[in-house]
Amino acid sequence: MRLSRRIVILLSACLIIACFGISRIAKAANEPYKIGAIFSITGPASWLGEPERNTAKMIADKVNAAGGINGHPIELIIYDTEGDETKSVLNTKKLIEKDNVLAIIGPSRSGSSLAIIPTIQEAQVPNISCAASIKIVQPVSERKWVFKTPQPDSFCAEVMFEYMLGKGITRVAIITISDGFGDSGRIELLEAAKKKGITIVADERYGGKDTDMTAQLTKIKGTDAQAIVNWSIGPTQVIVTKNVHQLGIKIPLFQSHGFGNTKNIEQAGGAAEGVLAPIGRLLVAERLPDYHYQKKLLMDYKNEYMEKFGAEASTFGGHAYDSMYMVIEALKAVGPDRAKIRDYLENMKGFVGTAGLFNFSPLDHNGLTKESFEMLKVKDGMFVIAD
Amino acid sequence: MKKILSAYNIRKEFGGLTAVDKVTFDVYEGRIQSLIGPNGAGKTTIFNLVTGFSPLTSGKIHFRDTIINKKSPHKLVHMGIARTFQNVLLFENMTVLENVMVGRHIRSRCGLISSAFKFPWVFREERAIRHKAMEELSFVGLEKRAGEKAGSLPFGEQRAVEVARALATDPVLILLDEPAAGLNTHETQKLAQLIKQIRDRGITVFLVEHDMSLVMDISDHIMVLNYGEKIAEGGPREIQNDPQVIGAYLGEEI
Amino acid sequence: MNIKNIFIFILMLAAIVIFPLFVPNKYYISVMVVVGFNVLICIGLCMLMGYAGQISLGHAAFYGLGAYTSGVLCTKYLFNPWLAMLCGIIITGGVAYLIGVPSLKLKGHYLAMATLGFGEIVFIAFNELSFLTGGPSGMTSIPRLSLFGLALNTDLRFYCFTWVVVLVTVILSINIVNSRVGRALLAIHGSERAALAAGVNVPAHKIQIFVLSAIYASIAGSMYAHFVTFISPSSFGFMKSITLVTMVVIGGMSDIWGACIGALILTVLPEYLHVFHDYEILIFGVTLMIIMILMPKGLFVGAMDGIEWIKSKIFRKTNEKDTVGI
Amino acid sequence: MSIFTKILQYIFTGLTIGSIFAMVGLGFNIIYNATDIINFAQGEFVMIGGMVMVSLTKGMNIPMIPAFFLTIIIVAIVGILLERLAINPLSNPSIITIIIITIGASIVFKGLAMLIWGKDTFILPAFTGETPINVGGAVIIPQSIWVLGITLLVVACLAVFFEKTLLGKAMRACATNRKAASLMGINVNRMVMLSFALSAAIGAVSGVIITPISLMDYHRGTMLAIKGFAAAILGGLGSGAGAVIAGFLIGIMESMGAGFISSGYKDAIALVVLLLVLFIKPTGLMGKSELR
Repeated sequence: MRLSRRIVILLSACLIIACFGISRIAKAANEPYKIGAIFSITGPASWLGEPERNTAKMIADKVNAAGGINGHPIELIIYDTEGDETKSVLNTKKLIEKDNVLAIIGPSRSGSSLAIIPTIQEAQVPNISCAASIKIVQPVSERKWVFKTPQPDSFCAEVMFEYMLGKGITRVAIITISDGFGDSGRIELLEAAKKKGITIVADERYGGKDTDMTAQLTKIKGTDAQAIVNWSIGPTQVIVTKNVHQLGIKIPLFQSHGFGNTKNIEQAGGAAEGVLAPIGRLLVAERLPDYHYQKKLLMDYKNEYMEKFGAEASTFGGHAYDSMYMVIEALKAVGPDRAKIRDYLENMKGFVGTAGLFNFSPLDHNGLTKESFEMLKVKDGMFVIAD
Repeated sequence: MKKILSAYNIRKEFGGLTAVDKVTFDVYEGRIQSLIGPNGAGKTTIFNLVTGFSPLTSGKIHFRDTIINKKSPHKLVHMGIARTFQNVLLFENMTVLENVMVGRHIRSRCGLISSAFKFPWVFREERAIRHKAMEELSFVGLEKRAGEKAGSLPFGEQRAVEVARALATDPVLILLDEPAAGLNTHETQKLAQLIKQIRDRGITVFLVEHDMSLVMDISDHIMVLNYGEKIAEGGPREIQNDPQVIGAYLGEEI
Repeated sequence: MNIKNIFIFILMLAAIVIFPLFVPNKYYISVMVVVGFNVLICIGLCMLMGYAGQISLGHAAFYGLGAYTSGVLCTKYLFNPWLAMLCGIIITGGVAYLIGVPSLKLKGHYLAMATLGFGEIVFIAFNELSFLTGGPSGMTSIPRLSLFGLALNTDLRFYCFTWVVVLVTVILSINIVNSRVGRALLAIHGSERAALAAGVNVPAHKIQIFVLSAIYASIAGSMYAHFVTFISPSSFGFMKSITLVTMVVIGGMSDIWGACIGALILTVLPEYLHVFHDYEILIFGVTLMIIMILMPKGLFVGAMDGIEWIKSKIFRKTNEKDTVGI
Repeated sequence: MSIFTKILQYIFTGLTIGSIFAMVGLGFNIIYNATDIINFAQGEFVMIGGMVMVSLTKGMNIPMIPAFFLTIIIVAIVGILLERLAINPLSNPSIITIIIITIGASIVFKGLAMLIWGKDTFILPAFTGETPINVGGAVIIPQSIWVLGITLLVVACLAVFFEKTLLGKAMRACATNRKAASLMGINVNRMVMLSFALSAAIGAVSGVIITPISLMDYHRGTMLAIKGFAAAILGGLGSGAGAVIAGFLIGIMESMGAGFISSGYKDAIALVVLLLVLFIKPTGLMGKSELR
């Protein structure tokens, strides 16, 4: 009786596993160019990895459908880091040693990105990170093989404070998430504040799985702050936004560039009204003038993504978009050679991407300027360019 | 005769309920001394107090010349007090021999580090432990069962293993908590033999038992407990004729 | 060591020597290095859980303490890595002692919660003490180890180093569990009251093995820090503790070899589950549950029982007792 | 802002988050009482509750109230399935085996939720608007009142159920002595199944009421399980009242800790208190001693 039930469970499990196994059929191709990617597709930062993976896949399919790079199809190999550093390092090694890829894009998170740098440097494989922290590409002397596409946190902090100064705001409360992203943001905020002459009157933190930040915000409410800056990615941004609204805090709320997803506005409901955030132009592509150098590219990406996945594109996917096309361009120019790809990337100038205009140099492996950010404001449930 | 254990005015409360109330008694060396009384009289509680398994509320217990009120059980074993349990507590996942070998723990010294590196004296000590454990097993007549899992033995033999384990600690005083419970007549007879043999080895036996014929048969001295208080004390004959004891046991067979 | 242990040990030794010769690419060497770390922790955890019967849902904290002590001392105070590793052992052992003394008085689920809570507190400390630990972004450029002037800078060298450590640990641990101390631990697992009555100093032995298992985890942590050269708190959180316990239980916690096999399987399994993409988590969970339902004592013990069962079928021994876990 | 207002605000916040810890802790206790099992998938019931409610109201446009009850039924069925497929086949499992199995179950639920609902975060509209209510300078949002009220209602219903109804008494009998209960003609097997259904249902209720405040994604369950477990242990296993009080206590300690000491260490503060309580009283605030 007991035995038979256990056998049934065992058999059904085997069946499930077998079904999945069969559905995988390998396809052979003519000298493909192998590009590796590691994103945090599952786990606590899956909202980053998901659009990144989708975008990378979409581009690979598109290029392959158009005949590949100089006739060579792209073979895109994607691994999931689950947001975990050990897995990131192992997956990087796997891409380099097992799959023998020409370049690696990702990971999604700053922590993972920093973790894989020693491996990347040692194996000498070009890597274009999709994570924010500026530490990933600095100092360049120790980051010879590492590039990154997202705007650095320091720009975000500076753009924010410059905007505030323009509005006469000098006393600011900051509230950050305690993970790699928030931590890096917090450091940049404190530094930029010093540089720009802004006083930080409160410095609060919260955990990535917290469901209520009222306590921290109550503390902030008791200060004489003229503005609040929240620095996080994911659902916590929405909760902070709602809590600020609920507590009846009237001073403006600034969010980091992690706010770059229209879903956030939708979920925060009315509370998001008036929220300010420096973000890449992807979210306001429709409202850019036609002559803007990014307009066509952004609109194309947005429409394609919507068509293929039925969801709004986010700036995170955009980082993967930029990384992919950079590698593709390099491959087109110099062919399958890791060192040559790196050299090509380092000297790439005037590359138009979703984040802005990239001008790499041996001293700058990010290549963006503050211009790549636009201060956006939520108005009537949409992002508009703030005045 | 020398006192080996003496309790003075010991008292135990469990959340306001008095289980043992101001009991004073002595156990003399080289005897079989029994503690009897109706169910719930506080016999096992006294055993737990003596062996350090539960702390006294008040009073004093001397073992030879030392006050042992606050000593932990393993220290008392080291001093020479061993015990068995009413409902037999064996390490069922270990073999019979291993069970008895655990009893040698307190008389051996090899620690974590010497065990890990298997220094030569570890082998020597281990051999001695095994030898002594086998001796105790044959003493209780179970040398043939040494390799079997303790949990698979019949109940009577499990009890014997427990006694062997207690003996392996080299005790001077052994406390047996209802050793005859659950045994048949034949087994009880063997047990009586065994207890006498233990005494003949020079080990004092302190016994809690319900089987009156066994108690009367082997005891040198008997103490009677009722509702946590000592009501009588003396040789088997005296006790059998004590009106207070008969009163306490009214309804129960003596 | 008895014949079974010697046999399995030789098998393991052979596998470790042969593996790098036939491995298709270097990547699998680094996977095996990580397997080595997990095996190391799981051996300690197995002695704690399987032998002494004490649960711990906070062992990732000890792993992290080892890693962070090495990381901090080597990068901030420029210690020699070996000295830092030793400091890690001392600090972790000390912390384990301090938390173990009150915690190990607790039983069952209460002990589980206490260790879980301790693990979380340490995890929060890693995040918050950013002046030391670099906070949530972690710390980079931890130096590599070198042994007798030979830098352990390739995966293969680190592989050899790791597995030598593991093999030595295995021998020591098997000696321990088959000794007077191991017997005492099993006794505690069986019945604490009976162990006390037999003269076993129960609290001291529990603490001792708790500290020892913490030290194993600390060594693994230090090695991890020097291998990956980057550490951040997220590698040492609650989920890591759970994974470690799962490894030990799935492998079979009543045997050191079970813990080793559990660590191997649960580290390597995700590599293969990868082909299932988004179904990976689901299949992983289902696999866990099925193993536990079918073989509650774990794979190794289950397999051993299976071998016994087959033997008894072949030789038609008189005792027809059903020893199989199913 | 006066210190009084601040304290009041922290208490409101603490009670709101504490309600959920209390509910999860209560769920732990119901199963524990009937079976001696700690079900680490308890947090997943909350997550599934929230997600199912989102699907029913937003995807299928079912009105709030019927959707609410439908959600409870669906999640209760999930609970029954868990018990029948994973717990029932075991004979005499150890604590640790059960912990691994229920953790395995929580991984499975997480994986399924990811496949069904994707990786996005979802939200439900508040039951009665979002306009905050001002109390002595502090604000409380209507949804918090709902959360608190429903938590207390659930506690009251459970108390009545266990004290007054035959079924509840039978379940309690199982808790005290399984063998005796089965000798009395109580179907222990069915009681165990019922306890899973009941605690899953409570999980579903908390999922539905908390989603408008804290949002919900497939990844949320683990943390809730840890906090709920902490509440159950702090209160003392087996004591429903203990779990509820402990849940509120943890919530308030967290919000006070974040407000007055350090927001980074707020979880640590609650945990340190928990550890200290255990070290002084090894069976929690209101617990009886645990067998084993």
